[in-house]
Amino acid sequence: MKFSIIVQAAPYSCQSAETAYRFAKTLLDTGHDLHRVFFYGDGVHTGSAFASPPQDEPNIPANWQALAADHDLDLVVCIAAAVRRGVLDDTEAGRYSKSGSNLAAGFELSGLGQLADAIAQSDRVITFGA
Amino acid sequence: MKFSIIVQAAPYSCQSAETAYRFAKTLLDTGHDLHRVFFYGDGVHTGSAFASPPQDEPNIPANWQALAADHDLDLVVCIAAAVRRGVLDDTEAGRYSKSGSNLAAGFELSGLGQLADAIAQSDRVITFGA
Amino acid sequence: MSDKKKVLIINRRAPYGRSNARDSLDVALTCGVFEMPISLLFADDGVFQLLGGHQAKDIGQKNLSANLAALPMYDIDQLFVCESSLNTHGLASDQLDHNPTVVDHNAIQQLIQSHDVVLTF
Amino acid sequence: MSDKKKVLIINRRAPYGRSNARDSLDVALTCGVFEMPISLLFADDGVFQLLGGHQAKDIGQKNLSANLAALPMYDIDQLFVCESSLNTHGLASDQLDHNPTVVDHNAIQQLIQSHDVVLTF
Amino acid sequence: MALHTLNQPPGNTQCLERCLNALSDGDALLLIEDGVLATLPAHASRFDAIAANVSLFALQADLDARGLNVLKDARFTVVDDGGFVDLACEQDKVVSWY
Amino acid sequence: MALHTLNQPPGNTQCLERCLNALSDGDALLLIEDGVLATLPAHASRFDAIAANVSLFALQADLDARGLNVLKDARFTVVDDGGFVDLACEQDKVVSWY
Repeated sequence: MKFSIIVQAAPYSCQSAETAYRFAKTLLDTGHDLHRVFFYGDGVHTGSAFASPPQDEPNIPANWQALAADHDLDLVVCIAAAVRRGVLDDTEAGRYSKSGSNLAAGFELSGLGQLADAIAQSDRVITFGA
Repeated sequence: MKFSIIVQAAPYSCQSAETAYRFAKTLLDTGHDLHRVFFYGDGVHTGSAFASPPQDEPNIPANWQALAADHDLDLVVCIAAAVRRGVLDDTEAGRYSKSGSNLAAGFELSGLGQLADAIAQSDRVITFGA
Repeated sequence: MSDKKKVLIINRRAPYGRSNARDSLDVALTCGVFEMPISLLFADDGVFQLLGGHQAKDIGQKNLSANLAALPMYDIDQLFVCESSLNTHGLASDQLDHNPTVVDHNAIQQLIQSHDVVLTF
Repeated sequence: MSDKKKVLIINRRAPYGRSNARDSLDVALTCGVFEMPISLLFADDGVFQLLGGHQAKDIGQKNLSANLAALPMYDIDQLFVCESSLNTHGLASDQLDHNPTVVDHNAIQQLIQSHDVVLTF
Repeated sequence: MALHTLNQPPGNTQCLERCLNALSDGDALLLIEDGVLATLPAHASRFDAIAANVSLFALQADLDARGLNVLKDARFTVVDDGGFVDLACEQDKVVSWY
Repeated sequence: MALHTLNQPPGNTQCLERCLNALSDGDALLLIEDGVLATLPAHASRFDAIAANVSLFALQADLDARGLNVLKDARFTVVDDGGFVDLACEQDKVVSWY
């Protein structure tokens, strides 16, 4: 079955961020498809390459990256939510004249149209809220 | 009267982040002292130099920077909360081998001891929560 | 878009205190651009999103009601409001903007069952 | 530290779902290091922070109760729990770790009045 | 038919009541995260008004984390993460209450 | 004596009740952000049990934002941001309910 997942929760503040990752990993492990993960609201911080949790705690951005590499996932970070919260790719960093970018590899910034498309293309859409 | 402020709310997600700024500006405008602002939990995102809100919306990190410049404020971002959430100064970026840093000028990373000190030194401590 | 899924968006949060209301509206308008059939249900503290007379400038935000006024331009006209939530807050439907249809718990169950995708904010 | 302010920390959130419980404990332990007198009140869903038998490994977190066990090392032994919150959840004080003192609403008002600084999580 | 997930503790009365009032015949309710605190017998009466053929579930890892496995009410069926995915497949849609 | 601030809407019953039960004689309560929704007359009875000499306030900018200036119950005194700072000074401490 083809799923899409919406993540609205910030890692380290809300358990939903971790639950969403576990749900994604489980559905992939059991043979389902994951069309897209759409990070919205504070969920955009999941795409931060600068997140540096202690060694003995889960690294949620790195976990998503590893899962994406194994399963060729589409990890979309809402561009409007991300830019105002300080999650930038190289293009946006240039547009706003910032010293660098911090979007982690494996994630991409895009618009809400990607969420509308995920709704249209998926058998199930599940939200992990904050 | 000498205040300290604890900010736990993320800008753009929680109104508290904006209320905290307004409270700080008002107390300074009316002749009180602001000993320290301590950003904790998701409040650490207030210290992001990469935040790029639309032109017609308040830029909360920039507003704090301007207030700090006018009043020589002590804006402390909790280092443990910040590092795991991807808010890094140059030192921490080096420690974790990241490509750059994103702590905005005028903010500094430090430990919870700065909060304990703020409690000890201030006449009033007020929390803006999420 | 391969498919015109019917989408129900449930708005349960008060406006301004958190960004949920605005985030929800952005999703609704985007789905409207893609011509997906959208219904909006306002319940719990979300009914305050429809109350008139907002003046949010002093808290550094834009009036939500102005944005809601854009819904008809995207052919989004299926607005519902929960009767028991109005009663809880002592509000009458004629105090609300945008002419929502008042619905009870049974009708809300039907809304959920009759849409293909349900999003909550 | 110029002054030994008495600090009351009120814990109202369930453990694990949000980071409030852990954030609060980190503040308490830090104040303990600075030898500030600390009291902790657990109320509402916060009473679950004291329930025994946590096994949080599978949700990628550390057991909060283990961290709470560090409190006595910092001479933090003033722990209180709200009686009405226990009743709401059908919990008895002997199901809780760390031997909190059970308090009613009047005693909670007194705790707030008798401390110099009150923090809430 | 829908799978409803609830991640709010029972102290968030408004969210729990909203979720319970939204349940239709044949739906499933899965308590996750702080939502599993509502499995305590003290909260059992809140679930009395829902339709008889609504199935009630609670997520294993969240019960374990909070020490509730031995305390929970018997009418909740415990599922692991695979069971969560299965429930989402069995029902037509997922409604998240948070 | 304490200034209590409450930023949660009345639908967060647990937070509102906790705050109201914590009020002592001479305290002040200031509703801010979504907390100002509790100034509606429909919620007036919730405030009946508090001590007679607890003062009730609501923040101007938040009432304006939500269109509540004309609807609010008369027992709430409206204060601006300067009034918020003044209240924090007049009371011994500030307790934030959120």
